[in-house]
Amino acid sequence: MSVATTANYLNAEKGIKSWLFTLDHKRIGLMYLFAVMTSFFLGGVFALLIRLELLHPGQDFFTADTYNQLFTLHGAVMIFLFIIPAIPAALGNFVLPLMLGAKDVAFPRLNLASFYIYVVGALFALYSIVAGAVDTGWTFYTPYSTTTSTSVISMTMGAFILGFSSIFTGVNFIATIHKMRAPGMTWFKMPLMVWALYATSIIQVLATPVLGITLLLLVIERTVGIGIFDPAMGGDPVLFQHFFWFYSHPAVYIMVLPGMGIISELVATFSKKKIFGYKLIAYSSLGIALISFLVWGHHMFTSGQSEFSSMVFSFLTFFVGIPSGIKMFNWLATMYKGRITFEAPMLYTIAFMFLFAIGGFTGIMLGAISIDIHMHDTYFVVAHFHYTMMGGTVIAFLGGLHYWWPKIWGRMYNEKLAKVAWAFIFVGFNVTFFTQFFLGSQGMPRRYYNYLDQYQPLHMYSTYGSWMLGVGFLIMAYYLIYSIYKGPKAPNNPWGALSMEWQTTSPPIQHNFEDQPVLEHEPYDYDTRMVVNDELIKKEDVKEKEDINV
Amino acid sequence: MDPNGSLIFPSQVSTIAPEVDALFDFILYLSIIFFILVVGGTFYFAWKYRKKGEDTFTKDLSHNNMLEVLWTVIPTILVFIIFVWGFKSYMKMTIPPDTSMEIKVTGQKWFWTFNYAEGATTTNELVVPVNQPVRLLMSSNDVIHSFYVPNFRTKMDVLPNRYTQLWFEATETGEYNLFCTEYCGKGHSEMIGKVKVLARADYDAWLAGAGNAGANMKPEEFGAKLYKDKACFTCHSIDGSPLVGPSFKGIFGRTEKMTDGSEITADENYIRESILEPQAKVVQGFQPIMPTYQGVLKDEEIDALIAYFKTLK
Amino acid sequence: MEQAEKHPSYLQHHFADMAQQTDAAKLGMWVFLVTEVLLFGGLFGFYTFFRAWYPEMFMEAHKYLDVTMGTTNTFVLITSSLTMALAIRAMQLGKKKQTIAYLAGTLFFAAVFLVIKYFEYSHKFHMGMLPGKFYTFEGIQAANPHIFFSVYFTMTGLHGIHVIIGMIIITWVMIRTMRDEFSPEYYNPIELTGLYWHLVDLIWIFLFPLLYLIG
Amino acid sequence: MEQHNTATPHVLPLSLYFTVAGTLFVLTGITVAVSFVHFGEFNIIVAMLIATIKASLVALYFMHLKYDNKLFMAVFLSSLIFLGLFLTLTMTDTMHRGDIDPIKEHPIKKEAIIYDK
Ligand code: HEA
Ligand code: HEA
Ligand code: HEC
Ligand code: CUA
Ligand SMILES: [Cu+2]
Repeated sequence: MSVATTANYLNAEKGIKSWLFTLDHKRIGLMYLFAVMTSFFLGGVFALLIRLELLHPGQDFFTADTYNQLFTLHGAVMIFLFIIPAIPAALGNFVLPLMLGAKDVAFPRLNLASFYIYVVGALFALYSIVAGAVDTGWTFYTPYSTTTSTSVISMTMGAFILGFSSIFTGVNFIATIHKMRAPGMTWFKMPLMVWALYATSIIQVLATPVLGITLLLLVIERTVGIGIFDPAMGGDPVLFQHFFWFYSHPAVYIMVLPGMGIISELVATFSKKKIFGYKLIAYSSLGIALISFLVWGHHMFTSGQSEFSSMVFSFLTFFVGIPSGIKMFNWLATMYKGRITFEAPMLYTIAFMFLFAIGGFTGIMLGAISIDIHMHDTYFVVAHFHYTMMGGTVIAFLGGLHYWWPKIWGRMYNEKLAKVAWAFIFVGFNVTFFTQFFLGSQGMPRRYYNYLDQYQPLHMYSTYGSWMLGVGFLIMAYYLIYSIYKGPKAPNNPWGALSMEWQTTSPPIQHNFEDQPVLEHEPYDYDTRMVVNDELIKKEDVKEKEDINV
Repeated sequence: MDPNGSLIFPSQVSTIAPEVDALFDFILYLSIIFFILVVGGTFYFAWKYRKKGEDTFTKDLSHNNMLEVLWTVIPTILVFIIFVWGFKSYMKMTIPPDTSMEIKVTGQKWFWTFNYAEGATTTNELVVPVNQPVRLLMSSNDVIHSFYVPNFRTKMDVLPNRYTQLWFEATETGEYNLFCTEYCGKGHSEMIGKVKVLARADYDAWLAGAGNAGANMKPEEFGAKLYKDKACFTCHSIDGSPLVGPSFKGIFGRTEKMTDGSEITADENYIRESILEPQAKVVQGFQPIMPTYQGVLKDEEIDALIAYFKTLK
Repeated sequence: MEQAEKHPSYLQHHFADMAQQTDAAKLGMWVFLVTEVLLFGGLFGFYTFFRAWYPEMFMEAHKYLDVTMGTTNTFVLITSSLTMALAIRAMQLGKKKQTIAYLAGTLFFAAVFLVIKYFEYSHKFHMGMLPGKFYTFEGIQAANPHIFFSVYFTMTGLHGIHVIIGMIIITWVMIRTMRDEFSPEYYNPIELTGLYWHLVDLIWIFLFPLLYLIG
Repeated sequence: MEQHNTATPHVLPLSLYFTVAGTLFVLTGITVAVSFVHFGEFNIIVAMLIATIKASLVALYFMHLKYDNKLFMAVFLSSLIFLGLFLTLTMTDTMHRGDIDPIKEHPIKKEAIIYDK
């Protein structure tokens, strides 16, 4: 599979066992990558089926029950199986120790365990498809979820188990970042991706247990009938929503923060410029993580929670916009007077700026209570969260995937096809979801398999867009898989980046670095450092040369 | 799309709608400005500073306090304005005026029932006078539903065992869509109705007639109307195909097996019981999920339904 | 692996020295304890909200919990915490026999705790004070007393599960101690087990007054 | 990197452990005793106060927080802070439902359906 004649982590040990029992963070990261990509395609197929049914009003391909199961599975697979582990557990696992100049994460065995816990959780979730599929929506609202006859328990148990996988990744990363940094790498010399993963881990650790207990109680409620959430039993269904969103709002930042970390890396690397406002970006990650715990009630403005509560939550919601804005402005400023090139990762960066801005602004609209009353549970919300999750996180994930692809496999992908796929995805995405803003504001409720005729044209365009997306992803799947086998050999540092993961070979050797690396320059010192053809050029050394000047 | 509405919103039919739309427009314009600034800036820089020749070192521009303060403070001020504005309209939406008339709303799988103080009861059709504040006192009989009228820009969840309220004042006569927007299972997308806004006089006339609707109809015709109006059709077909519930085709006089093993022939009493106490005897092969129509259907309405069933051979 | 010569066997290859390894492990454990606190936190939330909604019911229902047994169990659990701490201390001083004895003591007290809990539970079951829809007891007048027992059983139940898990881990480190795997230089697993066990104690310290003493 | 201070174990004197355990016993006794006296609302405050003192003793001495890396203390406290935030913010709802319209404060039917039989 691998190119290099020298030993690396891919060919150092052979055989299926050497993968299944590996403690190497790179291999575990790859296994995660395989798992989350499979989940993404599975979720994507569900999405295409949803869109297919919505092409025309009335019942076309699926019954109401099947449709309800489809969007539940789409949501649950995309959230729990794909997007939460996507960046931290797959890409993060691979690059974090490399970026820190460490040999591995702090607890390699826990790392492997969390992968297998993920697998077990995934099996539970998949089992629920066979055992009569779930139809509650990914939000599992009671009392519907406690009364429906579908296999809610296996899906909730699956999500519960997946939660532990996520917790262990978080624990592992926190310890790794605190204790495993290379000599010389102080907190403010870490790459911003590491800061982002750190903030993400904090959320994972603090929020996920509450989801765990919530789902556990849901299971107990269904089996034993303890009645805490069931109004017929003296319980309160709105309480369930508080518990659920206390996790699930911070969870959306579990999704997007690592994405923002990737963007910070990409924007500096492809602008060859020192990142602008390093500290502010680092702090804003922590800021977002903190504030994200205070705003969950904005999902419940119409739920019957107290008016006072709505006021508090609406107020707090807006403060997430500030650190997010800070990041966007800083990325923009980083590009200023840079030397920008347009390989696929940079294209994804630009797409991210475009799409996440729309997602973010519509988030602000939803945060204003009076507007949310109208928009809640319509396609406006659906469009908002696809712009943030797909347009933000998934796009950043794809950017990161292309960026580290040569490091992971030691092979280059086909840049031309990558640009074509990018174009399909970017255009297809906007066609699919921009239309949904209009659908939503016109009043089209979500989770409807059948709708009034007046919404038909927009739904149709949305469906066409989803096909474009499908084509884009097929092209991508093709050239990425092709490159693993036949791609040209990648240099150690194809993008001329300065962070530590590029200072080892592509693919990295088994324990990452020959010797313990020591931080010699900061990750974004593009004003004094430059890498050309794997060769580090220092400004001090080239002063005399005329063509390389400032 | 609503022909009277704008590209973005359906037409404004309540007193609160213009206010919601105004705030939306405000944020929309702000967003466009910031979008041009950030994303336009991205495109501009990407083009302007694209790599033009040899590799070079770049400038050390790593921060600028003035700028950083600016892009922290300005958005903070703006979101503060948005918050206050949004909250003010929200309070207006929340507190009904004292002059409101009250209608009791019940949501259940998968239809709406409206009970008027004057005694009228309607299903899936809310009839209100124009320019009159109306307060809806809502609750659900099973899971959570949500009452949503896009033209009014108003929405509220309907919870089991708890009251929630919602008020509006319609400003134009006409017929408007009413959706259930909280996912409630199989019939969620069918749980839609109409809000009919009538001129005062028409409303009074309607109210007077609503009490004895069907008075000048043949019982089986009235029954057929009730079959549609009271949403029986969401679960029962008349063509013999079983939906959520058994078909009404040939129901009268049919002999059926119950889940407890007994056999019952559907006569007047049994049908009446099935409607008022559906869980008492459950037909084999079906879930006991039919809602009770106790308080929704009057005696003569049930009689009409039975008359109608008799015609379904 | 490749530099095995200068690495003691218990130092994993990816750490530079013992201090780094121990500190990382402890940090990891503390972060994990945070997740435990929040897991229980959800249940404490239920307690809080429902108590605020039904104060009289809580007041009345809590009288049916056995304060004597609860108090005894508190003493038992504190004692087990003490023996756990002493086990670690003994290993710090290299006293293997003492360590084993103290760990055995901890296990013993944990078992006593569970036995007492068993009697409490079976008494409740017998009286029909079961959670949720199985509740049949008729002695409590205030509305919805079954909620109190739902809260009681989920909280003490989850705590009980933690006690059982703790016992399994303690048994495991005890076996490893017997196999001479630990020394004053390396006793990290015992220390982490201790942290976990103390947390189980800590949670009980809050459960006890909330459930038994103030209703 | 943070300074490492675990190279040699920090052995605490036996007497300290016994003092702490003794104090915990005494406090348990006090809290049980106090519960039989009725201070009304005050009872819960006293009980929680004592529980907090007990918990702090366990954490500081048995769990060595007092002597270990201060980072651990911060980590542990963060869990309590976030739990506090969760409870407080949820109570902005549960305690204020009737603020505008009292009819929304209570369930329609007080008793659960399991008592209907
Ligand atoms: C990655 C995921 C992600 C992200 C990042 C966000 C980000 C935000 N979201 Fe979103 N959201 C979801 C995923 C996400 N969301 C999901 C999944 C749901 C629905 C779940 C369901 O019901 O199934 C949802 C639903 C949702 C709702 C509830 C809607 C409803 O159901 O009624 C609300 C309401 O406030 C909201 C708000 C916000 C806000 C304010 C942000 C902010 O963080 C955005 C901040 C960013 C910006 C504002 C842009 C950049 C800023 C500038 C350029 C500065 C200038 C800005 C200003 C002047 C304002 N979101
Ligand atoms: C990470 C999160 C994520 C992602 C990436 C997506 C991606 C997509 N989503 Fe999804 N979505 C959610 C999370 C996500 N979604 C959630 C949480 C909900 C709410 C669920 C609920 O209400 O409970 C939701 C709901 C939701 C709805 C609303 C359903 C409803 O309310 O009735 C719709 C409708 O259009 C939709 C569409 C899509 C589409 C078209 C994509 C596309 O972007 C998908 C693109 C991917 C592919 C196209 C797959 C790859 C390509 C192939 C496999 C091609 C080969 C195959 C063939 C051609 C057959 N999603
Ligand atoms: C939510 C779905 C639903 C709605 C709405 C509904 N039903 Fe039913 N109904 C059922 C189900 C399911 C059954 C079969 C189980 C049972 O007997 O309870 C049933 C059974 C019946 C029966 C007995 C049928 C038989 O074959 O024995 C009658 C009569 C009936 N319904 C009348 C009505 C009438 C009249 C209405 C409207 C006014 C109505 N139902 C609305 C679900 C529904
Ligand atoms: Cu009722 Cu959806
Ligand atoms: Cu949110």
